Amino acid sequence: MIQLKEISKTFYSKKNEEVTALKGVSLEVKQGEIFGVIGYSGAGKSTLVRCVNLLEKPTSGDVVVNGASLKNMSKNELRKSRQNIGMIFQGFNLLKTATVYENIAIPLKLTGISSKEIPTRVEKYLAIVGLEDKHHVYPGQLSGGQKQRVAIARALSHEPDVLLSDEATSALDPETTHSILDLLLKINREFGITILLITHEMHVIQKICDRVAVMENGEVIEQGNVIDLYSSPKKRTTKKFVNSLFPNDLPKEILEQLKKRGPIISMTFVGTSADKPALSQLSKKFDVDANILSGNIVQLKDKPFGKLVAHIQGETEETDKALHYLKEEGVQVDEVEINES
Amino acid sequence: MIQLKEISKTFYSKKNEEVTALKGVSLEVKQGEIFGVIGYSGAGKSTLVRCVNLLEKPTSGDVVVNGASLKNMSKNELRKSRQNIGMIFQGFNLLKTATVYENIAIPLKLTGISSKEIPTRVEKYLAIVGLEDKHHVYPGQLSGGQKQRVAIARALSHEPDVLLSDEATSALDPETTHSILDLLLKINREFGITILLITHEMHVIQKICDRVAVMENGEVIEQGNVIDLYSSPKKRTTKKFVNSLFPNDLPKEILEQLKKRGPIISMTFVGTSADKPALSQLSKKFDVDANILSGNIVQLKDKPFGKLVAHIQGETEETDKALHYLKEEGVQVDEVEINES
Amino acid sequence: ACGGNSEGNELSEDELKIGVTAGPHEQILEKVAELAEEEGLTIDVEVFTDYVVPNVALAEGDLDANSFQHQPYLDDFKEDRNLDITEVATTVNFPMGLYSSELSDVDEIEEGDNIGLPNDPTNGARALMLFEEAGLITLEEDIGSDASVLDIVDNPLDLDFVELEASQLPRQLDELAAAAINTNYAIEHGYVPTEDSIFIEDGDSPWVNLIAVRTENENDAVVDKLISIYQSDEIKDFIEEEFQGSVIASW
Amino acid sequence: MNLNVIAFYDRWGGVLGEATIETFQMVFISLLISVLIGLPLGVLLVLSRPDKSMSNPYVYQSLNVVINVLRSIPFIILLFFLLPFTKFIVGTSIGVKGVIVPLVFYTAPYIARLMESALLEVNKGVLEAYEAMGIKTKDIIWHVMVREAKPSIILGLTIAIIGLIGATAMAGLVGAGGLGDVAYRFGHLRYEPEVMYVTIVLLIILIQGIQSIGNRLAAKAKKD
Amino acid sequence: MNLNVIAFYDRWGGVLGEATIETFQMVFISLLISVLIGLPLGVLLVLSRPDKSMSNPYVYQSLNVVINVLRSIPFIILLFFLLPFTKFIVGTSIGVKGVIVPLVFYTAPYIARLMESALLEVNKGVLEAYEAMGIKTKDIIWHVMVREAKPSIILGLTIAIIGLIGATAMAGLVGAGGLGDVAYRFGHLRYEPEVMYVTIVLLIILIQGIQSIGNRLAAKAKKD
Ligand SMILES: Nc1ncnc2c1ncn2[C@@H]1O[C@H](COP(=O)(O)OP(=O)(O)OP(=O)(O)O)[C@@H](O)[C@H]1O
Ligand SMILES: Nc1ncnc2c1ncn2[C@@H]1O[C@H](COP(=O)(O)OP(=O)(O)OP(=O)(O)O)[C@@H](O)[C@H]1O
Ligand SMILES: [Mg+2]
Ligand SMILES: [Mg+2]
Repeated sequence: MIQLKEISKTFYSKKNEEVTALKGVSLEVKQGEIFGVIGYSGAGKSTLVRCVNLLEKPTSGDVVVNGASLKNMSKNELRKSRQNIGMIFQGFNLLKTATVYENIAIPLKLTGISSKEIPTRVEKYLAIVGLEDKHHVYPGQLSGGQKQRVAIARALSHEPDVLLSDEATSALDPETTHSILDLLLKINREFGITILLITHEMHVIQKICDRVAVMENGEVIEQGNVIDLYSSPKKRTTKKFVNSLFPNDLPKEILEQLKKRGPIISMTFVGTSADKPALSQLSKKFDVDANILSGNIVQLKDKPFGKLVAHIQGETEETDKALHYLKEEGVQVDEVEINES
Repeated sequence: MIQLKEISKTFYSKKNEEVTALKGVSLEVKQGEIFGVIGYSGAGKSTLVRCVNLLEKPTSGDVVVNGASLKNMSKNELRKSRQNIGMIFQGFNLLKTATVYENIAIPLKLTGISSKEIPTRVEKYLAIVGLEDKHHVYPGQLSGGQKQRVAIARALSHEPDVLLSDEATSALDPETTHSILDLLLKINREFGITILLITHEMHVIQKICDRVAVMENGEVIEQGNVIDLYSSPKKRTTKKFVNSLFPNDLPKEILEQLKKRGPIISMTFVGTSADKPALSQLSKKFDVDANILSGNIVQLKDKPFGKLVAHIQGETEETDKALHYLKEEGVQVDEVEINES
Repeated sequence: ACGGNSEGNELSEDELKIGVTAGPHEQILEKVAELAEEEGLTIDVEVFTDYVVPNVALAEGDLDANSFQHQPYLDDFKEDRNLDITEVATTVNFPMGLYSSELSDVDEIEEGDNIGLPNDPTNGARALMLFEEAGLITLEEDIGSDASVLDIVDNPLDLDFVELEASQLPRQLDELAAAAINTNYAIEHGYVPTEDSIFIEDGDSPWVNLIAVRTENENDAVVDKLISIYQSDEIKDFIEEEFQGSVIASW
Repeated sequence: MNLNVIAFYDRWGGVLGEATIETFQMVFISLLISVLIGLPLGVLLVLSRPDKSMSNPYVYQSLNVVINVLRSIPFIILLFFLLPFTKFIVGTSIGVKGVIVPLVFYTAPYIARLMESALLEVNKGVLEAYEAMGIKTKDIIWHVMVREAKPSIILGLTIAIIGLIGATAMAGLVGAGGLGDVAYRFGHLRYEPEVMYVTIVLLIILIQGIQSIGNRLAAKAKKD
Repeated sequence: MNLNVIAFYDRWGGVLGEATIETFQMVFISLLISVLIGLPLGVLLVLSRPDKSMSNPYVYQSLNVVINVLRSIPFIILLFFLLPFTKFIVGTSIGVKGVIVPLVFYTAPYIARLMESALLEVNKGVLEAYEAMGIKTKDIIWHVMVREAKPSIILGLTIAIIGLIGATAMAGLVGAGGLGDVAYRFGHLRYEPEVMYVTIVLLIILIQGIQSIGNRLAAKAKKD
C-alpha cells in the first residue's frame, strides 16, 4: 500500500548548514496493516511520515502509495491521492477562528462531501472522540488533549484509505488513548484502512500494531513483526524501547543479596507458553522456590507476551535442573546481570 | 510549600457561556515533595497548575507558596516570587527568533544571573537534555520532542525552589523521558526542590511521585500516597488509571475455558510481599498449579508494587486452601470477574 | 450637466459648468450664479485648487468656461499644450504688493535676506516681475509670465527666495524680510495695501484675470449672457463690499 | 451662542452636508474597487512567492515591482500623472468621478500589500493540514487563509480607509470637493476658522467611527 | 539625445539634487523623531489595553483617541493647522525645519498603531512563559515582544517611510521643497514633463530601495 524507496531528506539552513533527517529509508506498509514507527526524539519520524504524502519533498527516493508514484504525479492527481490519505499531525493545526464543529465540517465540505451528510458525520466523529458537548467552542478554549481529539476527529471523518498518525495520542490520558486506539483497530478491521503510526509509547505499538520499525538518526535500524521485535530485539535502541516496558530497576544491593542464594533469571515467553504452568511446576518438580521479582505480561495485538524476572532459590544442582526444564518448556531464559547505574 | 485553598476558576466566553474548570480545589504540596496530578483530558489540570503562579487568576480561593499568599502580593513581590517558581508548559513557548542557546540564556540574563555564569549554565542544562549539538539552531528547525527539551532546560536552568511541570514529558520517547525524570528526582533529592507535576502517564507518577491527586471535572476526587492509591484506588477513575498499568484483557473465551478448571485470581502485593515466594510455595504446599496469565510488577519510587492475574488449577478444596494461604501471607486476593467488552 | 460639450456644438442656453479656483474667483462666481439663476441660467461652479486642471478640463469639454487666470498665464498655457481656448472677457485684478513686518522701504532689504513669494506659477512669475520692477533682480529677457526662480540671471543682493503657499505668506511674514503678497490675502490679515506695502504694482498691470471658453464657443449667445451678468453693477458692488479694495473689478 | 449655531448652520450646513456626501462617495466607491483589485493581487503575491506552492518568480517579481512603483508616487503626483488615463477610463477627469481612478491606483496596491502581510501570518501548520487533505488551493485561500487572517485584514482595511480619507483631502485639486477640501478652501484659504474646526471635527468623528467599527469587527473575528 | 541629457542636467541637475537632499533630510529627521515617539506609544497602547497586565483604561482610551484624532486630519490640513505650534517649537514654520513638526505629527501616530498591531501578534504563550519566570515587564517588552515582532515592525516601518515620502510631496506648500514638490511645481504646474518623469523615477528608485532593504531585513529577522 505504502512503499517508501530509499527516501533521503536533507534540510539546508541559511548558513549552509545541513541536517540530514532521513538517510535512505525504505519501508513497506501492506494493505490493511497497522505499521508502527518508534524512535528517539529527533530520529526523523515526523519527517518520514511527512514524506509519505509529500508535504515534505524527499531529497531523493520515491514514494508509492496504492501502486502510484506520488513524485511523478501532476498537482491535481496528487491532490486527489491525498484525499485518500488522512493525516493526524503532531501539532493540532486547527483553525483558530472556527468552532470545533466547523473545524471538522469545513474540510468535509471542501472535499466534496454532500452537505446533507456533513452534520451526521461531524456528530459521529465528535461523539467518538468524546467531545459532543464542545460543538460551539473555539480551539482557544480547549485543553491540549481536547485539541488533539478534534484533530483526530477531523482526520477520521474523511474515512480515508490510508491514515498517517504522528503521535496522535501522546497528549491524551490512558483512557482516551485506549478508546482512540480501539477505534483505530476497529476501522482497520472493518474497513481495511491501512495505518502508519508514529509513536514513542510502546504500549501503543503493542496494542494495535502488526509490524514496527525502529528509527535512529534518520535510519530504520530494525523492523519486523511486533512479537519478533519484542521477543528478540537486536539493536541496542530496540532493546531499550522493549525494556522500557519491563522495568527492571531493583536496587542493586537487593539483587546482590539474592544472587548469593540462587540465580536471578529473566524468562521471556510468547503466546501459549504463558498459559503453561511452567513456573508453577518448577517448585513442584525441583527443590527450588521461584520468587517473581518484577515483570510484565502484556497483551500484544493477538497474543500475550511476557517477561518475568525471578529469583530461583535452592541448591545449585537443583536450580540448574530447573532452568534446564524451563528451557525445554519453550521459555527463553537469561541470567540477569547486575548493571551499574 | 504550595497550598491551594478552595480554588475555583470559571471561564466566561463571549456569549455568556460559562465553563467552570475548577470547582473548589484544595491541595497541599509539602516542601521537598514530588506531587503528581493525573486526570482525563479536560479535567482542569493545566488550569490548576496555572493558578499556582497566578498566570490564571482564580475566580475564588487562595494560593499560598512558601508561606506567602500570592493573591495579596504587589506586582513586584509577585514577580520576585515567580522567579523561584519554575514552570514547564504543555506548549513549548519558545522565542521563534532566538536560537536554542539564546532561548535559555535570555531569561537567565533577565533574571539577573551574572553574564559570566550564563554560558556554563546553558551548556550544563543543554547537555542534560541531550541537545549539545543544537546550540545555534532555531526552534523552527527542531522536532517536537527537541522543542520540549529546550523548554525543560529553560525551566531547570533557573534552579528554582518550586517546579511546576505540565506534561513536560508527554512528547518524549521513553529513554528521554526516563533521563528527564531521573534528573527531576535528582534535583529533588539533592536540592530539595518541590515539584508539582501534571501528567497522564501513570509510569511517570510511579517513577517519581510521592503523592498523587486524581482530578475529574474540575475536582480532586482522590489523593494520597502513590502506594495507597495504587493498591486501593477508591474512585472509578482512579481504578481506571491504575488498571491501565495492568492490562487485563485476555480474550473472554479463554477466561471462561480456564474458569472451569479453577478460579482466576488477581493478587496485589505491595513492597516486601513481592519478595516472599508465596506463589512458588503454593504448588509445593497444595495440589494446585498456579499459572500466571498476566500481570505487572512495577517499581514505585521506593518499593515494588505488583498485580498478577493467575489461574489456580486444582480440586476446589485444594484451591480454597491455597487462596487462604495466600491471604495469610499478606497478599490481597480478588477473584477476577469476566467482564463483557 | 455639461451642456453640449461634443465637437463643434454650441453651449446649452440654460446651463453652464464653470471652473474656478478656490478663493475670490469662487466667491464672485457664486454670486454670479445667484444672479444668473434669476435669469434662467443655471451655473454649476466647479471649484479647483489646482491651476492646470481647469484649463485642461475646459479644453476637453468637461467644463464650459473657466475663470481663474490672467492673460500671461493663459498665453503660456495655450502655447505649451496647444489648447484651443480663448479669453472672452476680463474679470478682476488682485494687485500684488511687497510687504514686510520690519522694513518700511525696498532699499532696506539687505544682502542675503529671505524673500517670500507664492509657489504657484501664476502668482510666482508675477512676484518675480514685481521684484524686477523694484530693482531687486534681473530676469532672463522675454521670459515673461513663464518666469520661475530658475530664470533669475542677476541677483545682486544674493537674496534667498522662499516659495510658499500664496495664502500662507501673510502668516509667515514674520519669518521673512519681505514677501510678495496678493492684496486679498494681505487685507485678510489687516494690512492696508496702499499704506503697508513697501512696493506695489501699478494699477494698470497686465495681470487682469479672464473668463476663457473653447474657441468654438467664443460667440455663443450664452457666453455673452454670462459676461453681461458678470460685468454688472451688482457684481461690482459685491466685489467692493466683500473684498474692500483688495480685488479690483476691471469694468 | 444658540443663534450663532443656527447662523453657522444656515451658512455652512449645505456645503458641509454636500462635502460629507462627496467624501463618502469617494471613499466608498474607490474602496470597493480597490478591494476588488487589491485582495486578489495580495493573494497572488502570497501564492507566487518563492517558497510557496504556486511559486512563480516572474509573476511575483513583476507584481512586486508594479506595486512598489505605484506606491512610490505621492498621491498628489499620481492624481495629475493619471489625468489622461482617468479621462480615458471614466470619460472625465474632474469631480468625484475624476478622482476615483487615482484613488484606486493609490489604494489598491496598498491593500494588496496589507493583504499579503496578513495572509503570510497564517499558521503554516494549518495550511499544511489542509494541503494534506487534498483540498484545492483556491479553497485553501478562501476557507483557510482569508478566514484565519480576517482580523488582520479588517485592521489593515481600516488603516487603508483612513489613508484614503487623507488622500481625498487632495481631491479638491481636481474639483471633487469633500470634507478635506472644505477645510482647506474655506478654513484656510478664506480664513473661516470655524469651518475648519467643524470640518476637522466631522473628519475625526468619521474616522473614529471607522476605527471603532474596524476594531470591533476584528475583535469579533478573532477567537483565540 | 546626448546633448539633450546634458542640457537637461544643466538646467535641472541643481534643482533635483537639492530636492533629493531635502527629501532625505525631511524623511530621515522626521522618521527618527517619529520612531522615538511612536514606538513607546505603541508599547504603551499594548500594555494598557483592557486585557493586558498593566491594563489602564484611562491611559489606553485617551491615547487611542489622540492617535485617532491625529490620524483623522489629512496631512495638508495638519500642515497649516500646526503652523503656530511649529513656529513655537522649532522657531520657524518654513523650509525643511518647518515641515518636520507636521510630518512627525503625521507619522508618529501611524507608527504607534503599526507597532501596536505588530506587538499584538506576538504569541501569548511566550509572553506568559516569561511572565511566569518573574521577568520585568520592561524586559519582556524589549527582549520578547519587540524581538519577536521585529519582522512585522520592520515591514511596518517600511510602509511608514513610504507614506512619509508621500507626505513630503506636500512639503512644498511651506517651502520645504523635496522631490515631490519639484514634480508638482515644475512638472505639473509649469508643464515640464521631463522633470516630472525624472523626479518620479528618482522617487521610485528611492522607494524601491527602501522596500528592498525592509524586506531583506524582515526576512533576516524572521527565523521560522
Ligand atoms: N480560556 C478558556 N476559555 C474557556 N474554557 C477553557 C479555557 N481554558 C480551558 N477551558 C476549559 O476548561 C477545562 C479544563 O481545561 P484544562 O486545560 O485545565 O484541561 P487539562 O486537564 O489540562 O486537559 P489536558 O490533559 O487535555 O491538557 C476544559 O474543558 C477546557 O475546555
Ligand atoms: N525544517 C527543518 N530544518 C532543519 N532541520 C530540521 C527541520 N525539521 C526537522 N529537522 C531536524 O531533523 C531531525 C528529525 O526531525 P523530526 O521532526 O523528523 O524528528 P522526530 O523523530 O519526529 O522527533 P520527535 O519525536 O521529537 O517529534 C531533527 O534533528 C530536526 O532537528
Ligand atoms: Mg515528531
Ligand atoms: Mg492540559
